[in-house]
Amino acid sequence: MYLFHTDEDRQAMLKSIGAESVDELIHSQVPENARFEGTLQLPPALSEMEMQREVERAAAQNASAASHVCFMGGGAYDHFVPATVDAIASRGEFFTSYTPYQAEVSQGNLQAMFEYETLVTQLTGLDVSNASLYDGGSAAVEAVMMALSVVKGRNKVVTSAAVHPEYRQILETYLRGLQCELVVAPYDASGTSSGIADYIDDKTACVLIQHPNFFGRLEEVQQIADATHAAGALLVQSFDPISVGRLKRPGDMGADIAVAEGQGLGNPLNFGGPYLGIMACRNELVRRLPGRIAGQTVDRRGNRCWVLTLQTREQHIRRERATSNICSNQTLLALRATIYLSLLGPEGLKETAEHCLQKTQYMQKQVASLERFSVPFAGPVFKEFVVKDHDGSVANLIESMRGDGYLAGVPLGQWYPELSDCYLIAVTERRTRDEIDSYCRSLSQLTSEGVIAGA
Amino acid sequence: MYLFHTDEDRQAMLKSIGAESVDELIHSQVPENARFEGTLQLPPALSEMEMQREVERAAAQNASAASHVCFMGGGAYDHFVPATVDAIASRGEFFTSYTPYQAEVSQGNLQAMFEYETLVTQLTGLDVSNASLYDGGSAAVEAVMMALSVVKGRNKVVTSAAVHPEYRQILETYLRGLQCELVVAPYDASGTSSGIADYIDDKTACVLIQHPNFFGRLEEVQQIADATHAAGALLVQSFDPISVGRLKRPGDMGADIAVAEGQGLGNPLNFGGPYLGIMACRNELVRRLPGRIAGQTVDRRGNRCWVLTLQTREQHIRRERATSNICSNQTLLALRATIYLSLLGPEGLKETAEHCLQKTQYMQKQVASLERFSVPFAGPVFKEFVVKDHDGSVANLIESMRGDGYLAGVPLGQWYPELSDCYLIAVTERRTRDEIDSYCRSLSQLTSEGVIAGA
Amino acid sequence: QSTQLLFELSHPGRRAALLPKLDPEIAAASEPLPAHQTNDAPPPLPELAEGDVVRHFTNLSTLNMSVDTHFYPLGSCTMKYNPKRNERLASLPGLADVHPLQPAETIQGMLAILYELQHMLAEISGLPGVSLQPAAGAHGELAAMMVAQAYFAKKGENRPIVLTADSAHGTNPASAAMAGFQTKTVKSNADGLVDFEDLKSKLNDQVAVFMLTNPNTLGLFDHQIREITDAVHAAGGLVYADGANMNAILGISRPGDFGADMMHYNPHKTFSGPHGGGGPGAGPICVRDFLEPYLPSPTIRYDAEQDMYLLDDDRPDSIGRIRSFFGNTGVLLRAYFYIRSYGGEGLRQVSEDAVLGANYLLSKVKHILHVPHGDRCMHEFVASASKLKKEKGISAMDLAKRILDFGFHAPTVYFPLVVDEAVMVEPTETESKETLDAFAAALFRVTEESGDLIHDAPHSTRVSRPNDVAAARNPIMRWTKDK
Amino acid sequence: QSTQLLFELSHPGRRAALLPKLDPEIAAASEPLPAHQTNDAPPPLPELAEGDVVRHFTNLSTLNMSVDTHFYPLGSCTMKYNPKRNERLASLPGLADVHPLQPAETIQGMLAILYELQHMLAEISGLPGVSLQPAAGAHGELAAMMVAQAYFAKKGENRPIVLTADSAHGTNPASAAMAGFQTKTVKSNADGLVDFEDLKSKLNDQVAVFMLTNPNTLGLFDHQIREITDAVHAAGGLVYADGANMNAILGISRPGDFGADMMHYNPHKTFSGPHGGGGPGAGPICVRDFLEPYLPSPTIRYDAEQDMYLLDDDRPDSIGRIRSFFGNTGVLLRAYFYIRSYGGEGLRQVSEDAVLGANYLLSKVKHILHVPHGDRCMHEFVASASKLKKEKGISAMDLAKRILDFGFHAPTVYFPLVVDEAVMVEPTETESKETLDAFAAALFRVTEESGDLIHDAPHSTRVSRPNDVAAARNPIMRWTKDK
Repeated sequence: MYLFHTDEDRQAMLKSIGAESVDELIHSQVPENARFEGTLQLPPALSEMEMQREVERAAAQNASAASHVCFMGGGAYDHFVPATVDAIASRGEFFTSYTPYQAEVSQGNLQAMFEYETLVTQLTGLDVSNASLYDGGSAAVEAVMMALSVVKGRNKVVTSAAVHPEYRQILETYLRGLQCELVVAPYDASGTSSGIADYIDDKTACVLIQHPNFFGRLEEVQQIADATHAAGALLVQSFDPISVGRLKRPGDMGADIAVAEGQGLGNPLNFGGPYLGIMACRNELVRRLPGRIAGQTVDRRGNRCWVLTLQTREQHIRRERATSNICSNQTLLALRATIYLSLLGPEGLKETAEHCLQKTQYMQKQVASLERFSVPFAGPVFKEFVVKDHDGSVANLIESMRGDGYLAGVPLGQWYPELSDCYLIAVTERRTRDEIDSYCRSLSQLTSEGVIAGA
Repeated sequence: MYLFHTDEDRQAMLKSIGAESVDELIHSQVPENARFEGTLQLPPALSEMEMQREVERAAAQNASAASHVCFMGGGAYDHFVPATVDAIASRGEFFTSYTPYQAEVSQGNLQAMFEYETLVTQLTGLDVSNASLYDGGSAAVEAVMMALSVVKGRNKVVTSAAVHPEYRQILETYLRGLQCELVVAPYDASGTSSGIADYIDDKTACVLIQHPNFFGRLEEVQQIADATHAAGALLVQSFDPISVGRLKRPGDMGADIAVAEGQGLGNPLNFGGPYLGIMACRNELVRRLPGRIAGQTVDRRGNRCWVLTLQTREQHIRRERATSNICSNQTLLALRATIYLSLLGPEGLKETAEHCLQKTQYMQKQVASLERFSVPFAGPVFKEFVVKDHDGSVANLIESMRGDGYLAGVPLGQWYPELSDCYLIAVTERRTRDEIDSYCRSLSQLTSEGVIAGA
Repeated sequence: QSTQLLFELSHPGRRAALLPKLDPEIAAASEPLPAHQTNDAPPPLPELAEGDVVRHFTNLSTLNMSVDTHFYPLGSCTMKYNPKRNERLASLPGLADVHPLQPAETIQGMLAILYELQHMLAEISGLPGVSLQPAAGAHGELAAMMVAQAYFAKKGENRPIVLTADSAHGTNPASAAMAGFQTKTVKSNADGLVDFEDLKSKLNDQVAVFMLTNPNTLGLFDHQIREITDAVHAAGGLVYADGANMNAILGISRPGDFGADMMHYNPHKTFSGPHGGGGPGAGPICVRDFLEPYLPSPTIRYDAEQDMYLLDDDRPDSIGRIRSFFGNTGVLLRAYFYIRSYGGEGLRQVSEDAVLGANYLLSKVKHILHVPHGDRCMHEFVASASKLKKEKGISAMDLAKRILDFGFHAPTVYFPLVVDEAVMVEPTETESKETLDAFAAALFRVTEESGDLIHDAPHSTRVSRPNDVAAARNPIMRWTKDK
Repeated sequence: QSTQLLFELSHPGRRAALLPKLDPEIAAASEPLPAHQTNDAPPPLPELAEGDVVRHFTNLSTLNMSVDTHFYPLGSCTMKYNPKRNERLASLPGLADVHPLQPAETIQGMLAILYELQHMLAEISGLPGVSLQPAAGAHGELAAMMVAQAYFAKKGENRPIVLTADSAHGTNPASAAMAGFQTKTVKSNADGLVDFEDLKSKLNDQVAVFMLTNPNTLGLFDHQIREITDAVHAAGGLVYADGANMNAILGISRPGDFGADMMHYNPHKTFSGPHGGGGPGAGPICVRDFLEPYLPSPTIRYDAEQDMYLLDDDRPDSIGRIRSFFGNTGVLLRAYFYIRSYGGEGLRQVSEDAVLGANYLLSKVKHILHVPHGDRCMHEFVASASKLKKEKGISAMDLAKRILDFGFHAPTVYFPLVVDEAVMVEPTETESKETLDAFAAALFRVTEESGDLIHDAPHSTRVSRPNDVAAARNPIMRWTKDK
């Protein structure tokens, strides 16, 4: 336990207070009819040694990207996390401080936030960034909410079936209580959103797309942006922050707001969280930007320094009229992303993107060459692609491949009934040729029940 | 790689130097007949990602106290290391600083050294401690060397066969070049050094014992100290720093110099190093104490502060007349021990010792109750005991037990031919009753070839 | 050390991370992307060596105060000691490297922990339905408001209004608004508690939820809490309890028992998840049984037949998904480790010591500053600098700035809004009596100091008071070459 | 924050680490120890809470300068960047949790790495016999002197003398003395190199070893190194090379090639093992083939028949064991990771950049301070403040203290002894040109400052200059209640 007071301390403190007992203190506040008189029924206290043992045992029951070769993606990726990220972000001064309400003793966090925001503008090609949101999915939804509040008098949101299905689910949840219409444009035969323009009209406040999309396919963002803007709406693009090492940035293709899941930038998979919601927008939209923002100013001695700024947008000032309800954000993950991007630099980011791109293409070709499998969506992909199994169940395949040491991919049937014989393979820079080749050998030995022959 | 200079930098620097090339710089210094003109034949450079993979693979080939339940001791123990120790000792300011030559910017290290030294005096019951030596073995030998230099005109060193055999080997190595006689008193039927007094005479400069000894048995230190002092010699006691949670301290039983292996105080097993050599002595001996010492003083403003002190003992001042040749020591491990002891406090140390003591006794009884095994040395033990296998080879037993998930113990035959059917079992506070009972069940199922029946 | 920005340290051509060479056969398989999709150059990130990065951020960190380095009595934020063991445990590869879309049968260890955490949170709150999904306290509030909406929609009741207390965190009204509710404010009475008459006057069949914080942001436990919750229920509404102050009542009082129907936890506060410079937090919510069907999906259930833990998203009345993947697992795991470290009796001791520490500090501070709401509190209290301001021109902000010079983080100031020149102090249970004494002594010294010394404070920090107004008027939100 | 000692923070009854309750059946099996063996109370260690411990040491750490935070041009110590990746790798459970007495078949991964490291060190030094056992550079020197002794003993030669250079580290004569040798000093000539005539006059059949450092502690590579080593060999002696300065010559010159028979490495310097506030280091030694049999035991060999790596201690001519267990494995692993990160060409680039950086800084510093030994150097150089001292009363110590105020660690001062008011600067290859420029500029500013400002320096540190004399005269080496 982490307590400080001995019984002697407690007595001394009670004496100073002028109370007989802690119970007296509590009873003076908590009325009898609100007291809990029992003992909480929780497992008994564990020493560190016992807990280490117990948690290690539970952890050992999980498969993971550490125990298996991970080809799973779908919005969370097994990118390499340099040791430097852990070493620095774990420093107590970062780890155990809070929101920089007292700027004078929070310059470390504030400067790192300012650096993060600048890096995000560099990644997105947009003007301003906030200091982070919860995750890629809620960032996408916050962007839509932001667009709805900016584009007055419109209540229609258009998105694509090739946007992350969970992001669309969150959007549905958020929009349910509001008077808004959500339209989902289907993906086309090549797995892209080429037909989305047909759904955009003069009631449309914003269009939400993902590029590279959920199937790993590249969208024609500039065309969609043109159609969106022509209709007087705003374009929100969810993007992959690694992809812009090679691909054009959202701001360069006409997106008004860019959002992303920043997990891949130096953050572990962590079974889905905490993750990092990235958001950037054009200058004109800044006063509608949700979340914390660090800005530059000078102190009384004229030194450059950093503060939380534009706080009048925020809930603690503006209450129900705030741009969002966000209080805590993901500063620590933003810090990790900042360290990660500092280590990579432009060339490192480019090479990482190149690895993802080329290894994915290589693997796609290998898999497509197997008789039993095909690649249903033709055309360029980045880091992810869809495989169709013509024979057997995807769940069995995944299970069997796990026996061979792989987290084989993400089945698509849970979100796309029409793709129930398909799954998504992600190939990050961590995957080696040997791992890819071995995976394909295992695939080629699958029987129709999914079991690996001879295994 | 960790380099900073780009080719442009290099050119700019060369220009400032007034050299054409780095080769020119080198050639101006290194004569042609001393140049290496080839390329070092080393494996090619690895990126962090590649090295992580490769080293993980090598590490996975080792059994360890992480993969197996560890009952091995013999001078290195699987004690629990609280997470706090790692978290703090890994801070860059501790990790990447050096010997505090500039006291003003090294107060963190100096104060921690001073705290360590104080803790060591508290553990030993002696007056002064240095800031660490290499390990328990070389500390024991340095203590003997120190005694030889203090007790003038004597050149005999008496030790016991129940002292760690490797420590005795080091002693032999160190004494070989000097004009000294080393006498090893045998252990008695109960595995202690009861007869050592017979070997102490007026030529004896010092006596080196270990308590608890290598077999885990308790020595009669006070009696040995009396005999040693009666002969005008000094007593060096190697002790277990955990043991003094329950056992009397060296200084309380008459030892003049105490040494210990400090690995168990918050340091990982690390296949034998770096470890922590602990040494403390009586006040009168301080000017012969080897190694760095931090002392208290005041700065010019009168503030209490810390410095390296008594440096005139040291090699960089005294050169060939120094008390030792030590330059780098084990500050980081001493820091870890300091953090560890701060976390334990007196009660924590006592409880840890109690766990070792009681679990060892419990296990000793369990093993002794098995028909095939016996405990050759009767009497109290701390944390370790000797088991005799009446049937079968110890090496086979160890191997078979490994198959059941145990690092079963340390065979004694390598040092004690007469004990080739014996091995040493260590039981730290980490071992649970369940682990002990399961171990004994596995033992009871051993066949005479060592293989576990039915396994 | 310098406070140059990363971008100013950048040096063309310098590199830290290197990647392996691409296998030639892989490169050979690669086809060029359409030119209009690719950039001409990668984003203009800074170019640094690894040593640059380490030194830069290591030095930056030392410009922060933090729990690891300083007493941090930031009211309402529960800046307690963050156990290092929890970091080590949460980093175990079998936890940290689990992909969020892995099939349930591959993550039984993970799900077992989270399932057990659901039970623990239910037990501590007295509310049986649990969703671990919300990513932060405010996110939990939002989710709960959506639950209320779904509940009333299902019941066919139109209740567009949410009441919030005037002493509440700004997140309460903001979350209600985001869920589509109109908000109305309930006043505090002279004792700093809910003005029951005002509440009753606003309760009607339009009101869906009354959001309250108990103990409230003044650190006071509402004496009439049962009467309040009964009144809300009588009007057909639901009670939402903001869990920000749970550190005061673990094992002492349960929101479910005093009439709350829904609540969130802030595990980074109550259960010691590190605050990380602003986050991540998490915002698990607990609700009464009849609200359980509306909780976000997925939840974790145990299937006895298969003897397996499952992620359950087949919940037709659920409001649906409110974030991607499962939740802020890393933060939740730390909460689990924390609860396991204490057990039931230990958790009550946590709150008792938190209450004791706050009352002890209050007993000292009340001789220094006016404390408007009596001399008893729960885990925190709110003093007022308004007398000091009137008499000596020293504001709560001045006090906050000057206390930094004494090696203490400042209390929260200007919150809650119901106290003039508020100074909100939360010492937590993980600070010694010696530290509380030293803080009170420093506070006393500050109030005795000259105005000049204080107005210019802090004096010992790297930067003095920043010009916030200039920052907001002409916002500079990213580095550019010429600034 | 305070600089109270742990002992002053101690509070009776406070606790951090707790142990599990002992199983009652275990306790029942326990018999009491003899009363004269047990203490009445455990040692009087300080009593602290976990939060105390964390805050205390975290704050203590910030009182240090370090490579992670500051430029640290401490000559002769090679304070280069310590890669974080090496820490992560060395902490892998399959490495860090290996018991030193495990049978060889259970640690093949570990032994394979160490065996490969033996080969790497042999390749880099040009000396084929390797012992990884010594725990530090000085320990390696001692081991090598014992090897020399064993070698000559086996040959039946009585050679009681070891020659050391006057510019050598103090460890050289101290190590030779510990091995039982008499030491004699060889002078430096006006160029700072070995005075060949003096050496020759001292070489005879009594001399076992000449210990030299090349490049030497002035950062100079001896032009006559081959002549020197030939002369020693001609006199029947051995040449020992102190490896402290290997960072200058990786892939550029090999001690084995220029005539050294034995050498040690300082992996914590050359191969970036972190310095840890003073250690741990390691001191692996390499020797010529005819000395290999005398190396300490065990060494690692590969047994082709069994296809296994083995710890070999069946080596009858070995000097025996010089420390417990295998060696400072944790430090050696980091050296291995470091070498693997660079490869052969990379290592040469390391030394080239180290030499380039030192010469660049020399080209700036020589306009500020007198540099007695020319305007070329290897990886470090030694300037002299003697003119400054004569003219302005500013000593090397004053310079060192004042430079701290500029955010730089000081160079080594007063070493080597052959230079008056020596200022020994080693920038290493992991510092940018910008940093070297800033350091030179600061040094220049210091030399222009008033004496008073400098004599009282440092001004910006927590403590000013400590009274060393008082510390040594009346040594206080532990805390006691009344001090």
